[in-house]
Amino acid sequence: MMNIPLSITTTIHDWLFSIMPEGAATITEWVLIAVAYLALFAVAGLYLVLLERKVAAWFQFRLGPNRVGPWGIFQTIADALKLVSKEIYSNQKVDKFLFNLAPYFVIVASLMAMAVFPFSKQFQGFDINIGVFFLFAVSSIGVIGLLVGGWASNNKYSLIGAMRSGLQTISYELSVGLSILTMVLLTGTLQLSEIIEVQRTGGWLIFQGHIPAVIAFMIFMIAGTAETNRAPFDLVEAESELGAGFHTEYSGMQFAYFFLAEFINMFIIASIAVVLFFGGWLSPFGITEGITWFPEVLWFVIKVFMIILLMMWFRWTFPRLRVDQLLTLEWKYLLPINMVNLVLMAVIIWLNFTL
Amino acid sequence: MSYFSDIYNGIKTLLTGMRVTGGHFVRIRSENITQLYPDNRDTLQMFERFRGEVVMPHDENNEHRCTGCQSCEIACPNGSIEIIWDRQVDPATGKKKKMIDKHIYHLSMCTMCGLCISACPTDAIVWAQNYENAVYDRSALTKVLNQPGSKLKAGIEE
Amino acid sequence: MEQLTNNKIKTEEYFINMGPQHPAAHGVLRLLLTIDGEIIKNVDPDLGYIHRSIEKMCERDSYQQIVHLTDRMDYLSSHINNGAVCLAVEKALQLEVTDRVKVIRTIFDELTRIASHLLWWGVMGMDLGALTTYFYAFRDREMINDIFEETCGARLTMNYYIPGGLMFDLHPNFVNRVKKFLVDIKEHLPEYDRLLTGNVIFQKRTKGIGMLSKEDAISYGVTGPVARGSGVHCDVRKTHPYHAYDRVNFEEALLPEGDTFSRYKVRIKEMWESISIVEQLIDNIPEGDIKVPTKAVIKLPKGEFYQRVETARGELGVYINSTGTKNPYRLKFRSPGFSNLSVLNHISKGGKIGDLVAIMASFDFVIPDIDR
Amino acid sequence: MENQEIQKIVESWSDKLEFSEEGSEFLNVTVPAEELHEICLKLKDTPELKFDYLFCLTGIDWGAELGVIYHLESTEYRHNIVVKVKTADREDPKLDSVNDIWRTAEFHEMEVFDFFGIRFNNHPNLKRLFLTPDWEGYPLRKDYVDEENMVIK
Repeated sequence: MMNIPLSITTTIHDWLFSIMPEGAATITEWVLIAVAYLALFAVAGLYLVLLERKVAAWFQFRLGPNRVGPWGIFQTIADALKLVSKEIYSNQKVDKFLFNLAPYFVIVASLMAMAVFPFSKQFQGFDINIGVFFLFAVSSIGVIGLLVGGWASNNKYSLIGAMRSGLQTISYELSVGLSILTMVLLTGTLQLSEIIEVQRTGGWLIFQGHIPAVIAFMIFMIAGTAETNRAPFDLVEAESELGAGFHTEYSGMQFAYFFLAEFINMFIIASIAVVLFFGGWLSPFGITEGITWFPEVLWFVIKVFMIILLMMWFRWTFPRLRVDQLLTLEWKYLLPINMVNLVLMAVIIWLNFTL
Repeated sequence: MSYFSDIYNGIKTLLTGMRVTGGHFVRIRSENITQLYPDNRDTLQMFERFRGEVVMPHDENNEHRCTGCQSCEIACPNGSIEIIWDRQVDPATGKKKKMIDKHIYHLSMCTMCGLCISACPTDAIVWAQNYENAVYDRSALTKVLNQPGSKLKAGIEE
Repeated sequence: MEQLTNNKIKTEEYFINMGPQHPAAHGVLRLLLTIDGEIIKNVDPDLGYIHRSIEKMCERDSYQQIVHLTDRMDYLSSHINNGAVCLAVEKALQLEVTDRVKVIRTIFDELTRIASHLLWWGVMGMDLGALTTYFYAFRDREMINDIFEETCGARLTMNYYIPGGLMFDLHPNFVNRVKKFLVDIKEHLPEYDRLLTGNVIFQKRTKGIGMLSKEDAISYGVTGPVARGSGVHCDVRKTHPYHAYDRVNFEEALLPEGDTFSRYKVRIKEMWESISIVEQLIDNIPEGDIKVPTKAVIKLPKGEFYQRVETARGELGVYINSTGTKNPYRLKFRSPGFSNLSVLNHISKGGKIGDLVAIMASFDFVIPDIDR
Repeated sequence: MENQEIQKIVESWSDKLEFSEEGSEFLNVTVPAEELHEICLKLKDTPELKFDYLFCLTGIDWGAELGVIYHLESTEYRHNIVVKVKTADREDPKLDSVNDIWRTAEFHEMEVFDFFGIRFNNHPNLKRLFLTPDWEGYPLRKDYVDEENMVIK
């Protein structure tokens, strides 16, 4: 018996090819997939915002949104509707073209990364053999959007925010890259589906690689939080210093794009962590291995939410770093440790000490 | 060596902080302090001394205790009390005496300092615990405290 | 070196307006910053966005009415401000208030100080990016506000002290509520320490930032926890005791470092000292009258009267110049925030924007107090 | 140090000083405007006095003349003195700034300038601190009238 999502897609696939010529059907299918992904991520983004607000409230003795719908579950949808209906306003002296371009850069970069995720064995948009590489490359395009937006806003606060974001992303890209590299050393492949296959037999990579893998995970979480510009690394926005940073001048849906992109980026980072360290859609100890009807995507989502919860926990606990401390942390601590860790991992694999 | 102890101590303090917030996160059901305000209107009880607005209590015969001495008007720092008074013939004694016509209170100018109430020699005005003072029109905040047709309670002036 | 100085890249200093609408300005403080990249070159405060000419209004008001204006200055220590005017008037009239009044005033002053410091603690965390602290602090501050509301009827602008005593007596629940609060706060403060004080990021952000030397602190007229963080012995409660401070045991929180972190520690320590003062007094509030009768129209004798009190932010001075009428001829409030603000430029030069925010948080500005 | 001892020390510096303790808890000394800076410097630098803390600087309008009152304290000995200075010129009052002696005076003098219009010589940044730069008149002077904004009771 096939997985339920897959059987639906197969049905649609067959139906499309039966009523259209081959070329048109393929294009229609692409469009359908794109629309499905877009819808999925709009909803995921919105509900991540809601989750963030709920979690923040629970850390702070509050209830969080509870007015729109039961337990406030429609709150962010209402917010999104409000933002859509708002006027897109900009001040007179902005660089119109770049100003309008920036949000799309950010959101497109986030959405592109989504394409390669293996949500389950069958549910993967695009399984290329350099998957990790692609993810990593695409997710760092977003920063161009921030830089452009901050520059085009013609606001000094935005500019400071944009410059900070550039500096932050360039620095922390290294750590993210190196910690991913450490894990790739263990798997021997860049293809995401294969990385998960490796874990099916040998256990999750964080257990396989034990000490260096745990260190790599910690570094990945720190650097990943910095990549997404979230507290304690939210210098880009730093509301007590810069007002709202690079998106000070944005309003309406353009602002919403920046906002959603932040949450989707968080989803991306969490997904990479799940694929690289926690076995992707594999169930823990293979408990649902034999149950064919069980949607494996659920395991993936649960794991991703756990990681996201961890990132939210960081955000609502720690103060923000200062700009020079941010760089000190990267260049004096994370990077050297990462290098040593990489060598350590290589030695462990060489001596066959993996579990 | 201090490099590694820095890392160790840093991570330790961060985890301590996370334990504090995490502890409250899991105990949210018993610890939350949110008041669901418009929903709990019926049960929400202000403290008896809460300074909501100045009112003039009237008894069942529509009688108040204000003699029109204007102590409150003088005591008020913002001019939020205006008393319009008149000399009228008191039906009981047949003498002319000071009676209030209107005791006007501008809630919009009131700073809730309570000087008028402590200045009042006959306890004619008191605090009410009404806390929902928002209105759509500013003129609604100008109130006449004595009810129409009300008169002074007998025996207050002595 | 020659090449480095002659290279083509030119950097330029630029101005940014921090405020009057800025999240870290705690109100409507406007700072004109001259910045080179992220480095602050000059800070020029521009005030008056919430100036209400309280000193001019005092010249037309009676002495009872002046008290309620002081609520609107430093609204976080309104009891203490009220006390300053009342004490000045009582000093001029040579009026001795009863022991009960003195003790009650001391308890209220200290509760106000705890409430103010709690709010500061929350805001300090928030300015540095740890948003959760704000809600933790407000949970406890709410308890103090309830105590105040039950007795005084107000939560922020109290107007509870009047020249000659208190407006009304304590509420019967007061003592129990305070005791319950003391139990709670003693549980919560160590938790706050674990959450923020020990945090490595917080320490990196505050240690060695905004150094203020003892000499500068005195010369700039800095008072309160800011000066005590630089080791200046300036607690008015110790140097010129008023209310019942001469009969309680407490330690003046003094730390010599002079950086943002030591100012932070001073305030935390002050909260503990305030708790201990309240504990010493709460069980033995003497019986007695709550006010000494004064005339309905208070006329001060001719002369000049000066009263200093220690608010949560520092030394508040009330200077009354009376010509013997029912209004003061000239009344000046020496507000702690105003003098503390004058040192901001001196100590934040050379720091980054993030440092300026941390320094401002550690100064605990209340803008209506600066502007009056 | 007792007020008499302080008075004895200060008296020896100039013969134009007037002392008074009437109606005040502090020792008051009225200083002629031209000697203000010199006397203040001596008050701070004399080792027995050491008035290093200017805790209040008040501008005042005495009707005929404008003046400034300096409340000084020594953080070491905890004794106080009040220095008063007057200027009869209401059109263009000028006094010496003491901001080089006590740095806190810089802001307080700006405030006095803003409300009383007293200009301080050698002040680094004399500007209208609270009011807008184009504000007319000096509001805390007794002869200031503003029919729109002032409510006289």
